[in-house]
Amino acid sequence: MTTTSRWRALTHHHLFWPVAVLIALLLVNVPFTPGFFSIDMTDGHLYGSLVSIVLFGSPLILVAVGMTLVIATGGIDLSVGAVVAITGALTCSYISDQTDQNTLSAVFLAMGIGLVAAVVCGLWNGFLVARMGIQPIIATLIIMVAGRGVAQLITDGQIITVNSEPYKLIGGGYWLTLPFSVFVVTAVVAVTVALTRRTALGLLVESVGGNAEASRLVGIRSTRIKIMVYMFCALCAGIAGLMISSNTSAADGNNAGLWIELDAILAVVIGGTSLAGGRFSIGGTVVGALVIQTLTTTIYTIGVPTQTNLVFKAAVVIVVCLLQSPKFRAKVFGAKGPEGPRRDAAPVEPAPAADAAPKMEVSR
Amino acid sequence: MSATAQTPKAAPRGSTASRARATRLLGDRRLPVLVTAALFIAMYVAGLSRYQNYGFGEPQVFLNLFIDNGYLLVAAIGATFVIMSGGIDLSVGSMIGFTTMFTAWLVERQGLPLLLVVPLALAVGAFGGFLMGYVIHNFEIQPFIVTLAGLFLFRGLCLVISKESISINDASVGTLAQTRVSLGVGDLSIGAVVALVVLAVAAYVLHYTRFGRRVYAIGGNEQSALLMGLPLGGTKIAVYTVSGFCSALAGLLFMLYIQSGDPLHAVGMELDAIAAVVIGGTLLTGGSGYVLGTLFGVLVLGLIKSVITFEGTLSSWWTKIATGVLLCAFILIQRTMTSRRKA
Amino acid sequence: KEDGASSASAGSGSKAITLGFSQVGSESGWRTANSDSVKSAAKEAGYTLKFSDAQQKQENQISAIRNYIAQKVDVIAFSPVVVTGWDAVLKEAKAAKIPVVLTDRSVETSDDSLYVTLVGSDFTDEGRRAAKILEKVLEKAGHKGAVKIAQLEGTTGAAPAIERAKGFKEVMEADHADDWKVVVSQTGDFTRAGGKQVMAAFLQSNPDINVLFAHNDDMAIGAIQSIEAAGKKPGKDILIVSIDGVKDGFVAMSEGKINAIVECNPLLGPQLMEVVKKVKDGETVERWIKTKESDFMQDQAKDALPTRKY
Amino acid sequence: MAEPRPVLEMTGIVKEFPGVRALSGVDFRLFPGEIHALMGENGAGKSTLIKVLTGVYSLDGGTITLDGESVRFGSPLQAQQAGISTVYQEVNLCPNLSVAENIFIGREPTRAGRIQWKRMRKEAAELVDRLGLDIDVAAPLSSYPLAVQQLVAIVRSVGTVDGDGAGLGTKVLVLDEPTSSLDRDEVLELFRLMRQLRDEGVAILFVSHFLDQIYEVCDRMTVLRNGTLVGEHLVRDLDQVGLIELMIGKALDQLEELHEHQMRSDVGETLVKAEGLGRTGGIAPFDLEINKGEVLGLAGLLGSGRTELARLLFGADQPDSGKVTIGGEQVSMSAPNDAIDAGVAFCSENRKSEGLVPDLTVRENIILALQAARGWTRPIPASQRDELVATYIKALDIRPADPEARVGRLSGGNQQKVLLARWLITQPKLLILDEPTRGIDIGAKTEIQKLVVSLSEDGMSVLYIAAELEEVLRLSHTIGVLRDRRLVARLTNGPEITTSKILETIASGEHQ
Ligand SMILES: Nc1ncnc2c1ncn2[C@@H]1O[C@H](COP(=O)(O)OP(=O)(O)OP(=O)(O)O)[C@@H](O)[C@H]1O
Ligand SMILES: Nc1ncnc2c1ncn2[C@@H]1O[C@H](COP(=O)(O)OP(=O)(O)OP(=O)(O)O)[C@@H](O)[C@H]1O
Ligand SMILES: [Mg+2]
Ligand SMILES: [Mg+2]
Repeated sequence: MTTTSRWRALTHHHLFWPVAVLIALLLVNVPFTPGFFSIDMTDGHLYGSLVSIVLFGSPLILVAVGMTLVIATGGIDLSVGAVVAITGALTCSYISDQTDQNTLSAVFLAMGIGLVAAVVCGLWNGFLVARMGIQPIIATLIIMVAGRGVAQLITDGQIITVNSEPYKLIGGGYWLTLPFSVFVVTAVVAVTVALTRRTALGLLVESVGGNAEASRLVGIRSTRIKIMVYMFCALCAGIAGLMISSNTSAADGNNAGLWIELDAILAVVIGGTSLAGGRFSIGGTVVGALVIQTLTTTIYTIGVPTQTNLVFKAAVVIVVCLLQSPKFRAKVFGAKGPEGPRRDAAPVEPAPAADAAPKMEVSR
Repeated sequence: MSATAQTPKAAPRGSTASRARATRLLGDRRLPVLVTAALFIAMYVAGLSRYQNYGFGEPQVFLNLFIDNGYLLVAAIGATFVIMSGGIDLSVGSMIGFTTMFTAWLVERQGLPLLLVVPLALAVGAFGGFLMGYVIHNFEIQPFIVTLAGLFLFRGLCLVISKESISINDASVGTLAQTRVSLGVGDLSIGAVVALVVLAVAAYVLHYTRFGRRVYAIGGNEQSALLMGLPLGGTKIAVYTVSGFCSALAGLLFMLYIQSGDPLHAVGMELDAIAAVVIGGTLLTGGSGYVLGTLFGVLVLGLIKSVITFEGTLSSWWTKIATGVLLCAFILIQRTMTSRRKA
Repeated sequence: KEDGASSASAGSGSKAITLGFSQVGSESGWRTANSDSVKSAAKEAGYTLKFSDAQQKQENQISAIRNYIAQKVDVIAFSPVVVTGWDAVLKEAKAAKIPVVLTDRSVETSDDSLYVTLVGSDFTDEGRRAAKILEKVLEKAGHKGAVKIAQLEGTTGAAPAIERAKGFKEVMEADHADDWKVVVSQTGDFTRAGGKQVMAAFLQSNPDINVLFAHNDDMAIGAIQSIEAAGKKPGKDILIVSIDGVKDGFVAMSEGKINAIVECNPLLGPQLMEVVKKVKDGETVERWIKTKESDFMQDQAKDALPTRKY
Repeated sequence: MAEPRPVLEMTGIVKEFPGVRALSGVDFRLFPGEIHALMGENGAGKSTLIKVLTGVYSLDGGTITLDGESVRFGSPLQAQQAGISTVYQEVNLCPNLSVAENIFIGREPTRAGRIQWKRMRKEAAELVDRLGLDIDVAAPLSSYPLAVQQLVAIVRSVGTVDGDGAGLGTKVLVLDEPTSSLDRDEVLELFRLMRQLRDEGVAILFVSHFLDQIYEVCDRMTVLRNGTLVGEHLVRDLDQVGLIELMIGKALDQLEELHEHQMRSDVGETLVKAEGLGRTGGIAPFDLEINKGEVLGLAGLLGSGRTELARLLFGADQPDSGKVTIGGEQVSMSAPNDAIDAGVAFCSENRKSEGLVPDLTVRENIILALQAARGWTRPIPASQRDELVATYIKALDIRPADPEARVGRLSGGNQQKVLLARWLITQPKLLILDEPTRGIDIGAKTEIQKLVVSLSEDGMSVLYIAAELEEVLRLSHTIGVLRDRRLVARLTNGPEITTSKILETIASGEHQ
């Protein structure tokens, strides 16, 4: 294979542009923070900017991974932020009621309670969307509004602080010198990939999102699948909620996970999944979430004045999206984008490289 | 090849017309709007019986729904256009906030006359919408993302103008804000009147102009609309321009309503607008719905708010929970009432 | 029918005062403590309290106030979400002859008669007090040389964030123009998570920071965790001053991790009820009734801790 | 016919898709006042040529000359404005709008910018009437079956040509497989219209896989094979055999025709029994029995309820009355799953909206039904799956023979084959085929019909619906006749049954 064709294949990979943007963003930091890429050993764990990006980005990755599946079915879940808050609130309020907050069993029980609550929220969302046929934005808006109220009800509007070493581990602790959250995220992503690509779930989800009526007529039990997916999404949000509250050892019913749904959706889209449903890419979502977290960190480190944070963020989002758009690339760089019908097939052509997307199915 | 014999015509379909009428009634697209309207009235009556001793029954309380939600109505009408065309606009809230800030800054800090600032603000809003539409159409980027960038951008620009809120002391703004149009039983503010006019214009545009029908067509099936030779790009861009314009107008009404510009005004209002549109029976997938439904959607949201204020004893989180529960109850009832029809 | 309405409310208690109170929201523990204080004080005083939460939206607050006017409450009190834009609704209240009391912060109006009084503190002053107390902290720590300050701001655009920063800057520019410098300043959204994340980034880009000024305790608490993760000692390597005085802040201070806290007291319920009574009875009250607040240094933390209620 | 200057001339047209060269240097010309057939197998490039012409796809090479002027359209709108009116292969209308609006959108009658709804409905009703259609033009398009939608699309494009002054000066009318779901009556009506337009000087480009139709109306034809031009001929110069040979590129003898009728030889035991099954607004309650290994064909005019009947048997719509037993057990029929579990498969006539998932690959689309039946926890082992897919791609000659190709990118006929493969793979007891040969070229059509015969010989029952009566007649053991959404007769196939006999039955509507 010639180098040019290899290069072509590379640029046509569906992760090429998200990864390129991620790298570019990381590089932007270097002039401002010379030691940006350095990683030291501090107090027996790794320490450095890259480590904090992963550490602080973990909850977002989790939420976005769950969101990816929901979006693949053609839905959307606005309630994840509220679920984050509820889970954290329940777990922390249970732990803080214990006399000995360090007992493992109590911590596990607390986390169990929190996650069950999250899954119940997901079940409710799934029920409304799949069973009642309510439009996802509205169905999940209900928990988005009421859920935060519930979280505040649980915490009594206060921040609940816990002093539990084992609980602190999930979101703020280190294991084998790495942030423990890295392991959690890896595990969840691995489980998700296995669940969707080693079983037929991924195919069925994409089918439901790609053409709901056709899926019904081939006998896919889309109600069940949708409910499952919303439950899974809520579970991911729940784990993220544990992480966020564990990270600061406190549950903040008011602010935990505020607006995380928008960042998660953004991550999913940057990762190349179309909001219209259908094809999805978990790998893309992980990269997308890292892009957003890096962007946040960059804003903090390069000294953007607070009032221009959002303008900066908007600019980056626009640039990322434009770069991902084959039409834009064709117009600006004159390169011939992956040729396709101008508007053929699916109503919304899942952006760019989807054509050349490597198949993520079970087989090679 | 079939026999060349002339095939017999199907016997006159006697029942066709009546059957078609029956299915039309059941599958009527107006049904969701009617249901929303009916539920709104039911809710209002329920409120009446519960809070009648607190003055809920006064006509002015009803009119206040329009006064207090006029700006939301205008924003939601813009959102209706976008949603009807199968898109979505998340920049509404930011655009409103930006407009309040922009006008306040121009009027108060730069001393420009209101007469100049108002068209300027509307033009800026429309232009913002135009830009988003342009990007969405020409680079084929999903509207959700483009308008999300718009959300960040306009909110950011608010803060760039000033981090602090700017109060508007301009006399003409004050007069405008306090002008009331009397209706006999009560009165309406300028904002409410403007909103109702916008509603009427929008209804006319959507139902009696080619542009309006194109919006429906695109929402029904974008690909087909293109193949049918409709100006897809122009319409899409126009729709976002309309939304931008409506958001800016809503921003002006909002500014009249609270006479100040603040960088944190109208945070999250896009969700209110979208919720109002959807509650009003418009499908987020586009192509189906009525702008009149949006009015009822807005009124329902407003009524939920008033009911909660009248209840008056709810603590902060119960307010949120109650809002969610009322919303949920409403949607579920609406859904069961409209889902009688078969696909 | 109007008679019916008014007689009904009159009948229900000609003595009990009906107070309409519109709260900003429930965005923080501070705010919740504030709401609780108002509610319990109203109960104690035997008032009928109409409480509403504006969820940080001015329009909600305005419509709440309109509703109170329609309900003909005796007194309206509210903590304004923003300073500007109240003229119209306050004029309506005035026209309906319902007195208005502000709590927590003031508003800008064209006409001073639109509200009777303000019960609350002053954010700008808190900023100033924070700067003053930082002087003491530096002195106590025996700090020499340049003071490189990292500032954790509140939510961008929110009044406490703007005014606290303003007050702090005022003192800094007046008294310490050459030795103090705010090297980084970024918003932490008043949250622990925000404080932690932003501080982690600060420590990377400006490892030589030696003072942290946080606009509230929660951000300081988050930042402390980042400082510790970076292997530094909060309260020693980096001196910390914050505002609010929530319980967890005092806990951190008693552990030596925060050097000083400027109190911003949310418990103004009882004061408010007194004022409401006076206003209802037509007595004259001061234009600005300041809440009782103090500043705490590390050595006072242990003693003050048990008294913290929220 | 004298040969004036061609109104449309396309030379050296090249169109490439990633991995596929759909058109390589095709020349095509169209004269005013002729009906010109564009012929070729599935995937030959017919639709692509049309879409390149009307600006749906961008051109990779070649020139287009319209009326002597070089043109290149950026969008269908521009093509339309330049006088090219098109009906695309898949019905491309807006299902949410009313029939009248679908006909008029973009050129609604207005007065002072205000749409005149009354006038529009009236004119639409007249236009629809001219094609012999009796439908409510105010009803949403989605309430009509595909065939009606296809007619509406034709009315729309034709409406631009004639009709009162609203005609936009159409010079070229392009019809890509407009007749795929139409029955004889509608086809004749369409042809009458086409001839009329031709005589008015309009140039018509017509695509169809029905050779008879080509020979009936066309004057000239251009044949494509694999994206290349094979030749341009006057219809009268080339006989059917010659044409087919040109299209497939080999001698015809490999393409044997199925001629004899299927006779009902052995009567298997009853497989499916429907009693009083019906749905208001859909189809009147009917009784039906299908035996094991039997092919039951449905005959009826457009909109007679064939599709409705099939959907009820499959549980795609919920019946209001009646019950269904399959293999002796009663099936609840509340959702397609129940029917599928009982061994029923349903290949919908509307492959675009009810069949395929365009974003998924050929392989994924093929295994979808099987996978759905197995549930998500039991994926089909990769090797087994690939083998199955490869077998069916080969058996049905799906082109390109790439299991990784996205289905949305396949030509219409090949999409239809994918849909068929999906259900064949599940080896159902009863296979419902609703217009399975829609849009399929003549070679593949024969293959599919052979397949049906062999399946039934292997014991599978088939419910067969086709627009072409001959097809039904040729394949079925038994023929159910529908009229006005009522099953009116049930005929056992035999030598005495002819198309005219069936048509008579339909006309008399006598009850069984
Ligand atoms: N959007 C596309 N992307 C990639 N390949 C395409 C696309 N559209 C068509 N093709 C390919 O181009 C070739 C020609 O397809 P086309 O639709 O023109 O065939 P056709 O002659 O109309 O066939 P049919 O009779 O089945 O409708 C096919 O191989 C098809 O797979
Ligand atoms: N000419 C017509 N007039 C009125 N209604 C019609 C007509 N043609 C079809 N319909 C519609 O036909 C539907 C039932 O048709 P169905 O799809 O079962 O017919 P079909 O025999 O399968 O026809 P097709 O050949 O179109 O598939 C009804 O919903 C009815 O509205
Ligand atoms: Mg074709
Ligand atoms: Mg049919």
